[in-house]
Amino acid sequence: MAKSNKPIIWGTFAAGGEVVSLVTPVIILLTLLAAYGRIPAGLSYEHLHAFAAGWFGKLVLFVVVFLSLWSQAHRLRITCFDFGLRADGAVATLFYAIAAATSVWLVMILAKL
Amino acid sequence: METIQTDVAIIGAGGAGLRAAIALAQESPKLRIALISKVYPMRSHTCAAEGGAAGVIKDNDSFEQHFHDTVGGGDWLCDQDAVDYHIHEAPKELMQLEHWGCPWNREDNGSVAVRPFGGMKIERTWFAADKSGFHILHTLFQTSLQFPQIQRYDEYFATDLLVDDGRCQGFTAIEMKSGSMRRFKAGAVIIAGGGASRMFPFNTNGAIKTGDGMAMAYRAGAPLKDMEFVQYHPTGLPNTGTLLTEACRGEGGVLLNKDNYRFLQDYGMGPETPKGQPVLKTMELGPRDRVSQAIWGEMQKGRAVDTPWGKCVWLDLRHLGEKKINERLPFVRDICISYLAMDPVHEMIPIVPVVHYMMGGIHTDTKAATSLPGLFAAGECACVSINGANRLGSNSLVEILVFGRRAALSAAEYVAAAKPGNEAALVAQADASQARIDELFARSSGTESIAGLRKEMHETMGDGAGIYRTQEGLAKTSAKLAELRRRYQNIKLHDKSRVYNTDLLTALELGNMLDCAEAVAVSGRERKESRGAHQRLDFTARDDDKYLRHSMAYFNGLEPPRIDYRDVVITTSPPGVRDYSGEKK
Amino acid sequence: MTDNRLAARQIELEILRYDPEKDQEPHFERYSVPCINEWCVLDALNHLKDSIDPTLAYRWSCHMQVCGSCGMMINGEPKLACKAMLRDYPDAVIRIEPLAHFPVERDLVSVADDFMDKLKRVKPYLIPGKVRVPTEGEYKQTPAQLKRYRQFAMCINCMLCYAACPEYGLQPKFIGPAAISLAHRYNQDSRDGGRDERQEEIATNEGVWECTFVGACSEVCPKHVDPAAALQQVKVASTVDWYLEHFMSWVKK
Amino acid sequence: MSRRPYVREVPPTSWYFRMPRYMRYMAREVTSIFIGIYTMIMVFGLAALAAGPERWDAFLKALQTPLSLTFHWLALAFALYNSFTWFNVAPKALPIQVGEELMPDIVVAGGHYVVWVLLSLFILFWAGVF
Ligand SMILES: Cc1cc2nc3c(=O)[nH]c(=O)nc-3n(C[C@H](O)[C@H](O)[C@H](O)COP(=O)(O)OP(=O)(O)OC[C@H]3O[C@@H](n4cnc5c(N)ncnc54)[C@H](O)[C@@H]3O)c2cc1C
Ligand code: SF4
Ligand code: F3S
Ligand code: FES
Repeated sequence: MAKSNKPIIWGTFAAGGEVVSLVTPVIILLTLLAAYGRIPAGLSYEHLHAFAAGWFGKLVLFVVVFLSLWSQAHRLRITCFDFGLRADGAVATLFYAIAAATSVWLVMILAKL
Repeated sequence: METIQTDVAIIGAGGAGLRAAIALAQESPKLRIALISKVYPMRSHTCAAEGGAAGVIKDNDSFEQHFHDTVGGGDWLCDQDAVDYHIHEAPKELMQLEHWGCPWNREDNGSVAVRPFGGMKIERTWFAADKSGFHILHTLFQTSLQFPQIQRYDEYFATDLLVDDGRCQGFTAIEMKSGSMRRFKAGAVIIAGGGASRMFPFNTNGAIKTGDGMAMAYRAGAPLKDMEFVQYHPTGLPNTGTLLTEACRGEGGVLLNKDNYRFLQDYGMGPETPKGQPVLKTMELGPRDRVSQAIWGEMQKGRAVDTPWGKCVWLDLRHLGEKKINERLPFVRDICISYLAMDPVHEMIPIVPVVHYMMGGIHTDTKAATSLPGLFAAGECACVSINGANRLGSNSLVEILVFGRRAALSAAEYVAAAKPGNEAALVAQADASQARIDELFARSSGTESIAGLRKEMHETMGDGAGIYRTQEGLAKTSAKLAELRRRYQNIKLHDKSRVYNTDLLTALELGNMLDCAEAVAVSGRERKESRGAHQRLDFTARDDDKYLRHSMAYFNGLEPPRIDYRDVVITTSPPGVRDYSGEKK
Repeated sequence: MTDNRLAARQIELEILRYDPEKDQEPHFERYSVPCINEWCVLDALNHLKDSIDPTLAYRWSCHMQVCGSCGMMINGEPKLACKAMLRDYPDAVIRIEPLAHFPVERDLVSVADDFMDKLKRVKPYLIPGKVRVPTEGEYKQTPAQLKRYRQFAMCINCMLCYAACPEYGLQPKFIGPAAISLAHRYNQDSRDGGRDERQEEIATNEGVWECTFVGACSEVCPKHVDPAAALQQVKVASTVDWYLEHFMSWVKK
Repeated sequence: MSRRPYVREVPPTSWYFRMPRYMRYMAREVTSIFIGIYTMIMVFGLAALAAGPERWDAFLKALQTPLSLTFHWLALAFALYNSFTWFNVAPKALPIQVGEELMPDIVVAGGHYVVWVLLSLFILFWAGVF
């Protein structure tokens, strides 16, 4: 039996897991504030755009979103398996393809900012 | 019946059996090895040993000291040539285990650490926390997995040896999962079947320790030696018999009677040592037989503690403190909490002496050969006479290694010269063995229950063959056992399914225990002296003139065994006085 | 000594019975067994076998939580029967089944072949890094180095973790918690140099990658081996390996 | 003499009802659905940001629908659950040994909580909530 190639995704899963655990709750909290119309100063267009346009902002956004994408894709794959969807190959292809496509899109967005 | 052909077959995959198998695989790589065990190897009772294994390695120690501790501890009933071999091989074997990965405790500089043990003048016990036997067994088992020559037959129950032409040439065994019998045809057979303490009502042994190996050899004509010497361990839990390791006392635990008095000083093991600072070979670190006998003495004098489980004395660990107990004796704490619902950090532990170890067993010479050609034996089932009348704690985990390997070397040598056997005669014997089992299944007239007979055996062994014995008690027990062995011929099997039939296996085990038990009682009845673990109220002194000899019990069908004697081998240490009174001397 | 400990109790044992020579499939049977509160479940079974039904088959030996024979499902949880104390089961009925996820040989006896094969596959023995012969003395190993693997060496092979791990139940090819933990035990040993060989078995899809970190294995382990931790550590190390091998092969060469 | 080991199949779609601990595990698994969707929302948000102020405002508006509110509350709950389970098990993957002793799990897990609180406060501060 050959060694597995799963580490390539698992690496992003583990790193993503750490990042997501640390920052996602607070980002969702901010989104909720915005959703209630109490948009904090930092989320105004000017502020956020200025942040996202800088190289540091781009880097942070890329790392957070990219890792989150891949780690959730990987976890969704396992979740499907655990719920009894046994077409693991197809499921994996689907989620990883979405993650890959979104990653490309993300890069394009960041490039435009 | 299917036949399994092999060069060397080993019955028993505990410490001794596994060590033998590895030695064969490494040192005679061409041989085929069959390793048979009624439980998966790592379930063998070696896993229960807690304290450790003795071997000289530190600079302050010497072979002479290990030799003298062992021979004196055995009340001079040891064969000194065997002891000599044992102590010299001991450090090599323990070092070999280290090289196989055994997680021995270490000193800060990375070398192996040793701890003190009862009856030893110098600390020389290698240990792996309070799980030494467990780690030894798993290290051996896991190491054995790398040798393809070792063919394992797990959960096979050996029933009878096959002997023709005066030589042992194999045995029959039941494959437990199917219930079918197999014939193992082997150039040589090594028995490493472990002890037999389950014949007593109250013991530290696992359910598998029913003396099957001893009984098989005994029935095939090999004598059982020194069977009257049964070791009581001083500190067992009064309800389950679970052992609390000697390391409890090695680490500084003390024994108290109901007046909170350290009574060992009244039994020649004083003077009292400061609490928590044990002194070797003194007080709580006296040998097992003496300490157990002292506890019995307190009970007789009415100074024991009454508990719901009967008379006990206290083992007090409280002064060691929670940290030390967790560090050094974590398992002891777990066991007390589980089985007594009490925590030794805060409460004293009630303890009683429990049957622990059989010094006696299949007679072997220093090469682990029995008196039946082609049959070798090692481990607790064998009696190579390094333990004499009382085993020192931490000698037997070494014995299983040293003599496990020794048996392998002898067997390999023997196989090289073995002649082919008479096939027809062996097949006929195997068929007879099968017929015996089939008859049990077919029998509808049986009236005796297995559990019932076992209970009666337990009662009579406890009554007549306990810590202190008398002529009358031993005679009564011998007679009772003869009766039970006759009644055993009429037992009834309830379970008639062949698959994993534990009813059948317990029946066979009971038969084996009864055979061994009778050897214990009759050998004891004939030994009219007190020595080591064999203490008689009617003959309180040691009698070297008459009994500085090994007793040899020969199987005699349904009749009681014939007892014979054999001289003890004495090389350098003439019989002396066993002194455990600190530095008083 | 306070003593409701010794209180007598009547307990209903509901036991899964299966005799392949008679039964098409397993069924429950109920026994009323007189017990003592300070007993463990194994004591109750032994009493049942001795005085009520001698045909019941189950494994046990040490009665001290170390041989690993007596694993069974007790009220749905994988437990050692000799560690499951009756006082912790206040209900009148206790339900006992053979270990989950293993085929039933008979009654409470499960088929352990699969575990034994897997154990052997992961090479759980010392493959020395620098070979030394015993006459040269011991490999030096400091207490700190000992500590790095000792916990993983405590496994008694009781297979409770396999009965708890749902991924093993769903995918029986999974090498499983105990075997991988034992491989890890040797990988972590300062004397060992066999990690590469073991990785061939455990860094595979059937190996550690079948584990989704459910963590049930560690919750049921009676010896605090914490197999879940071992498996995560193996995953981290295998991932580092993979990245080194594929993206930074020059590091090694 | 007939062995006939009986195999009890594990029901592939309902096994997790068997034990509470399996339900807890599945709850952790389910968090990935919410966090996954939320990640996509983030990407859409960024796209809106890149597309200019009107699109950004439209995005913020879209967040105010009841469906979005419900989702975000749920997402927050699941994300918290995810974070806590992650922190609690994090020590297992990377044991840290100081001298002889292994760092107790509680220290490593506790460290995670501390970092999490500080980081969250920092982000809130940065976003101008205080
Ligand atoms: C609780 C306890 C603590 C101990 N502590 C120490 C200690 O600290 N230091 C020390 O030196 N000693 C100690 N001892 C003693 C020591 O552990 C044993 O004497 C030793 O382990 C025996 O090993 P063995 O290989 O001979 O037998 P075992 O390990 O008992 O193995 C016997 C083997 O024979 C097999 N077998 C038996 N009958 C059959 C059959 N009919 N068919 C097939 N196979 C069969 C079994 O399956 C098993 O594999 C302790 C003993 C106990 C009980
Ligand atoms: S890891 Fe724990 S539960 Fe699993 S087999 Fe080992 S001791 Fe048993
Ligand atoms: S329960 Fe199973 S999935 Fe992994 S963490 Fe334990 S092996
Ligand atoms: S009987 Fe040995 S672990 Fe329970």
